[in-house]
Amino acid sequence: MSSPETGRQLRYVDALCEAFDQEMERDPSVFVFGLDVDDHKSIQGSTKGLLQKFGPERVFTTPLSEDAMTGVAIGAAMAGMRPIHVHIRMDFMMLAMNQLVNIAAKAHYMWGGQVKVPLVVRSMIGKSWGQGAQHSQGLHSMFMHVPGLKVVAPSNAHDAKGCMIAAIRDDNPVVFMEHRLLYPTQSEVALEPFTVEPGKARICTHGDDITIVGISNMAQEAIRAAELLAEVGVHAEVIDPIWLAPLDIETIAASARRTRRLLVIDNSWTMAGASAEIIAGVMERAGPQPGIQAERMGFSPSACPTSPWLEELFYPNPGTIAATAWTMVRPGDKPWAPSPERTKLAYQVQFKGPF
Amino acid sequence: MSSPETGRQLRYVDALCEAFDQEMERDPSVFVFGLDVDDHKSIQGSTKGLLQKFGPERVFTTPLSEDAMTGVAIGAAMAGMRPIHVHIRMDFMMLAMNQLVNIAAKAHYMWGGQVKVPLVVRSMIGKSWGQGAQHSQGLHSMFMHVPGLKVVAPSNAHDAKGCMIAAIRDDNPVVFMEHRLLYPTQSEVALEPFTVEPGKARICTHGDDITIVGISNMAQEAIRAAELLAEVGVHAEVIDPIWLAPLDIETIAASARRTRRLLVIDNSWTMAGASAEIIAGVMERAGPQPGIQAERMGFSPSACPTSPWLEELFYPNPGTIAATAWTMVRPGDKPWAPSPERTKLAYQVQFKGPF
Amino acid sequence: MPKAFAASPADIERVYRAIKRIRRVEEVTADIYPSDKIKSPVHLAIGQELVSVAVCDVLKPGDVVGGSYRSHAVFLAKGGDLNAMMAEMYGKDTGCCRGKGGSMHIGDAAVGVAGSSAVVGTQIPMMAGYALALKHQAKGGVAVVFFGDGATEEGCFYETLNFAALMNLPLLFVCENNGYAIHEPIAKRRARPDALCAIANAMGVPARRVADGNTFAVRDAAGSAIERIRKGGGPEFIEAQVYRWREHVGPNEDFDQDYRCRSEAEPWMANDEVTRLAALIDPAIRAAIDDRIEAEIAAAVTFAEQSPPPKPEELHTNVFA
Amino acid sequence: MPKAFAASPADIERVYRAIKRIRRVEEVTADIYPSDKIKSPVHLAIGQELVSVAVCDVLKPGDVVGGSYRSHAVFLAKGGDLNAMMAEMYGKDTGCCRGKGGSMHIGDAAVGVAGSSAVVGTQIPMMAGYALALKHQAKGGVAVVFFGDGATEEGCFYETLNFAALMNLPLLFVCENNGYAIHEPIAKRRARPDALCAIANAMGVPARRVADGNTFAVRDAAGSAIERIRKGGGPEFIEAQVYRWREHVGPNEDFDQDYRCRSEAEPWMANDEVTRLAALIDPAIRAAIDDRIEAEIAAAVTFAEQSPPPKPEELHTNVFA
Ligand SMILES: Cc1ncc(C[n+]2csc(CCOP(=O)(O)OP(=O)(O)O)c2C)c(N)n1
Ligand SMILES: Cc1ncc(C[n+]2csc(CCOP(=O)(O)OP(=O)(O)O)c2C)c(N)n1
Ligand SMILES: [Mg+2]
Ligand SMILES: [Mg+2]
Repeated sequence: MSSPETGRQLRYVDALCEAFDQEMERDPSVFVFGLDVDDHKSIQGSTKGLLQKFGPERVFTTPLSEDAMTGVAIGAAMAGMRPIHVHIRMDFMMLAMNQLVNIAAKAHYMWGGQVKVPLVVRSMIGKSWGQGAQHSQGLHSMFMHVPGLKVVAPSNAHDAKGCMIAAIRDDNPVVFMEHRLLYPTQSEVALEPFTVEPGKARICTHGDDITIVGISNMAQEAIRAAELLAEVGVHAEVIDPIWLAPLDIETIAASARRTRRLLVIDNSWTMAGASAEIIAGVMERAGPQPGIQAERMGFSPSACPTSPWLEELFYPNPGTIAATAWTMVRPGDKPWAPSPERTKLAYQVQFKGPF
Repeated sequence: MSSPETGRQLRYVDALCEAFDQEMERDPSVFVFGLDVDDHKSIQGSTKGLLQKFGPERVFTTPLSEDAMTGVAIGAAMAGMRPIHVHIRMDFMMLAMNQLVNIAAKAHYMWGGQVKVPLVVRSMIGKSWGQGAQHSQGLHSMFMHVPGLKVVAPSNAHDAKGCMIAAIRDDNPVVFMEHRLLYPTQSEVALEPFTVEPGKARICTHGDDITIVGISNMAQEAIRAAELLAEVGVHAEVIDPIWLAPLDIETIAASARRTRRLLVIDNSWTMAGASAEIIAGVMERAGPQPGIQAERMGFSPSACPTSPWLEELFYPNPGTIAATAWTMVRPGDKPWAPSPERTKLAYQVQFKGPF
Repeated sequence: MPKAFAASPADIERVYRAIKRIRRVEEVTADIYPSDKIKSPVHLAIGQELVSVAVCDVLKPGDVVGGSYRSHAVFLAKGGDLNAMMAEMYGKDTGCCRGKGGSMHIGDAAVGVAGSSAVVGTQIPMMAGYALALKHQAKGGVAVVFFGDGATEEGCFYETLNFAALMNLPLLFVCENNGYAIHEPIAKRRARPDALCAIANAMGVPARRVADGNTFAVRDAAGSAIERIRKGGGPEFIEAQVYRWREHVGPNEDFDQDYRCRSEAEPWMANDEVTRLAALIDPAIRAAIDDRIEAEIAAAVTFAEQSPPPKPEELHTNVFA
Repeated sequence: MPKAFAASPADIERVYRAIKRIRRVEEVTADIYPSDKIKSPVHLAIGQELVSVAVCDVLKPGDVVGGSYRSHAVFLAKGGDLNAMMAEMYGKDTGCCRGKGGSMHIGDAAVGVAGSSAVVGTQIPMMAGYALALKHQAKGGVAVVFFGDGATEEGCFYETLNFAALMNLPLLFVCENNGYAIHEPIAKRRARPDALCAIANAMGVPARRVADGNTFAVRDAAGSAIERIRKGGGPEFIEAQVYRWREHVGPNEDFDQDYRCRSEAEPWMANDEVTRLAALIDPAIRAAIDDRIEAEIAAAVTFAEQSPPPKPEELHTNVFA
């Protein structure tokens, strides 16, 4: 993770928690609420200690009422507070759509700039261990679609902290998308508060053969794929957009213009999704020349099955990403895929209860 | 409208109503419900006479409870009925997202094929006369994104009837998107029941210079733009996808491969939307050659303002579409736009109360 | 007959002035409407003004109110700027939302009118959010949310009742029950149309119904509720029975339509609070009040008509703060 | 002490068998769980089995039930196929959802078990939809929806109560109130934790609470409710107080965690219906019942273990019907 660091390693989950802690300390208008934020599991540890430190006025659970609680968050934000509303799964945000799309996104505009909605909505994408159709969705593209919402999906601990602080300080509603499998991953994270601001993508690996964009957890999978590809002489430029709205399409377009190959890996379905946006955005900017080859990978176009044999096939992984990139770079050659053993080594530790 | 016709002209709104009438006659498991379907305004006339003919058991209003009513529709569909659930504005479907995304789309899959959800969800896109931020949205791309849902947006009376009959007979949940401004528009519509099936786009005008795809009402605006363009010697191939999911991307890709220019006009925002999908889908299929230039137009990236001076600028119109297409086709020439008077003639009659 | 409430002449004059002013704004709006100068759907409050006036009469400047697309009365009663409201309906740059909101989305943050919302029920949890903030601020501020009978059928209504009670929020729920959601009578939408107060009570929000359309009865109920709320007593609920005189949206009467008949309206019109209160005021004083109202409204119309439209670049401002 | 209900020895044996069978399925599931052969989150019904059994005991085959992610008990009580349920937890092709749903999404349409759903509350309106269809079919069929106390906080719960009452639907609401949503006690989530029945009543759905965890008390309440519903009396609501013995999700106890203590559970464990009913049955008969249960479960485990996984192409089937 390219950033001025202290050498301190922190887990993604702890980086989030540190961001809350520091921002709540700094600004008394920040509060954290949502189902189960104050129980002993504290959202997998991401809100750990906050109740003890800041008290139940600023850290509290709610009834199971996502729709109204979103409205409450919006109203409180308009009234000058800075709520962080937590959903343990992104799937449950479907209950919050009316308030987010019809009020939060539009409040500043339709009320002529009279009010602001400095709101952070946290949610987690679940994966593996039979989480299934209703506990695994990455629904960020729905939010990207709606002007007035910002969307961010940090893929590492450093960005988790920096993006969270930026999101909390932002005067607009920010949909903050976490990934359950990233929680235990570590990276260098500065102790002092810092921000990773909207609108700047990160080039994670440099390469001239192909541009691979990975969203959320897929940024990590893409980096692993790039390692596999490097072993066979293919050099991929992996880009993590970090913020999806606003999206730094220029950085991606510049890379794709150079490599002339663009592979976008989303942590969701491809249809009318973030990966479509990235390809369309690059094509609009690049024009018909130099002739860029574009492809997308993402969830299989189905609900997420629970059976591990099917679930395995549902997601892109370093092996399938590398194989796809290979064929794009060497269309004349015979297809290649990393050996299963080698691929396995590149895999992420899979999640297995507690759920 | 290319189809075997009788010469009978029918308005879009009446074509919809005829579809309900004929299908309810044919199949006693079809019923229509939703806010205000049974009042004297009968959803702008689209459900007119149904109550009288089929009785309150099959045509009934509901409490203002979009979330639960969607669940009711889904359950009834699983139990073997064929509900048509009506929302007078697409914006209000945000209240139905949880049931549609988390249950309707996934039921057949996650319950291993045990149940089907033959459900039609009707909604209307509003436009003009200060409908504003919360009564004007086209949110189809959110539904396109989710496997298991079908999405259709007919742009003329013929397709309205044919798509509605196809949707009612479909064993899957279909999000049926109407446009308020299309209601009074007429086209040839056969009296006998017929279907316009999923997965086949329509080429509305033929041309070699540019492919223009228009979604929902924008198909009509694109046809008007093509007329304006023809007057200055630019020949546009206008394509109406009709069904957005499944999407007939092949027809669009074939056209774009030939014209080498692709302009997609959506009745919504472009970001991570249907227009992005169409460009990405074409680019994936066409490959880096022949080098296709792609652009999108859609709602301005803001909420919809109510002031007519701003609202006018919010939407693409035949004039702005034609001007954009001109620049794509003749990048070397100086920009051109149809004269305001000429453009005005090409305009759709704008809606003005009753609301 | 409504029972008499203790109201001083000053009270009566103030309340009359507020109701009459709203009535006249609505009537003038309806008169202008056919000219197409107002390019916005209008949901008039005629017949229902008394509720906003009665409730806002017991509020303080630091209190905050919020309502639905039918919020002209709430806006004006809480002190919203009339010029800015009229200009908003005209879509002008001087409108309270700079022409971006129209009649359905008026608001005036400076005087505690939160923006109103056209998706039924959405303002209910939003105002609970304001109440939560007011509670944190601990300065005795109260939030009031106005909504129709139809809005009580949305899930968020119940969810908010529970949350408000659980958190002891300084929030007054005010249901303006006009018996209709668009053209659908409440009996077609509710198993127990008369049970709104019972529901609120069961959810833990003390509830009271005012059935007779008397401004001072509503004011009494609101006054004592607000007093308890301000002292930390937690949320309360008032159901005020009213009648909508005009069509759901638009300037006209609609008794010739298929869904209700004039005879239903007549008792309400006969007991019209504008007329009743007017009769309680010295004619000379009343005439002075009325004159001032007319002048104010005429000035607002002129202001709206003469204001410039928004500049094109306004399309892109205020998307993000 | 629970009061005694009129129950024949046959009733007691049948009900005992059903409860014991579910208890043992859950216990065996918990035993297998550490082996990682079950690759699915499991929300066990241990301690709560009696409600499903009592209610399903008064249902007919044409009736339909639906529940949450915690539906093993409902599934088995209504006659769902045990082999298919076990195979589903193993992610096998022979699972009731062909390995696509897992423990949280079991269903068996053939015997009237609608698919269960893991988004809290979603099954409530869905089952009202089944009830609507049953009403149209007019064959006296009844739908029953099972849900937890937490689900009553979702807006769709109230919306469905109103709709069911308004439409006079043949729907029985069964709330299994175990006092917790995950680790949050109801007192942190509801202003009036004891008012669920009052709310249902206010919404127009007659409600009854069974607080003592007695299977036959629940069965009595359900029996008379179902009888009235079948005759067209409209929806009813039963709140059954129960206690969850294991952790919210997973195979273990969790009294060592921070949110509840064993002493709270002890009265419930002391009054365990499995033990209580067992004592009412002739030991030899009971032993025979128990043996059959063990054999059946062992066979189901073997079935699950030996079943093939889904073929890769199954990933793409059933997306569309
Ligand atoms: C969520 C939602 N559903 C439907 C509508 C359409 N609609 C607009 S006003 C209205 C009736 C609301 O009735 P009520 O709350 O009683 O308010 P009133 O108009 O009587 O003041 C409906 C159904 C909407 N705006 N929002
Ligand atoms: C809409 C939604 N919000 C949150 C969750 C997370 N969640 C899963 S189970 C649960 C608790 C539900 O409690 P209750 O309804 O009482 O059922 P119980 O587990 O006690 O049987 C929660 C909050 C969810 N699955 N769905
Ligand atoms: Mg009303
Ligand atoms: Mg519970």
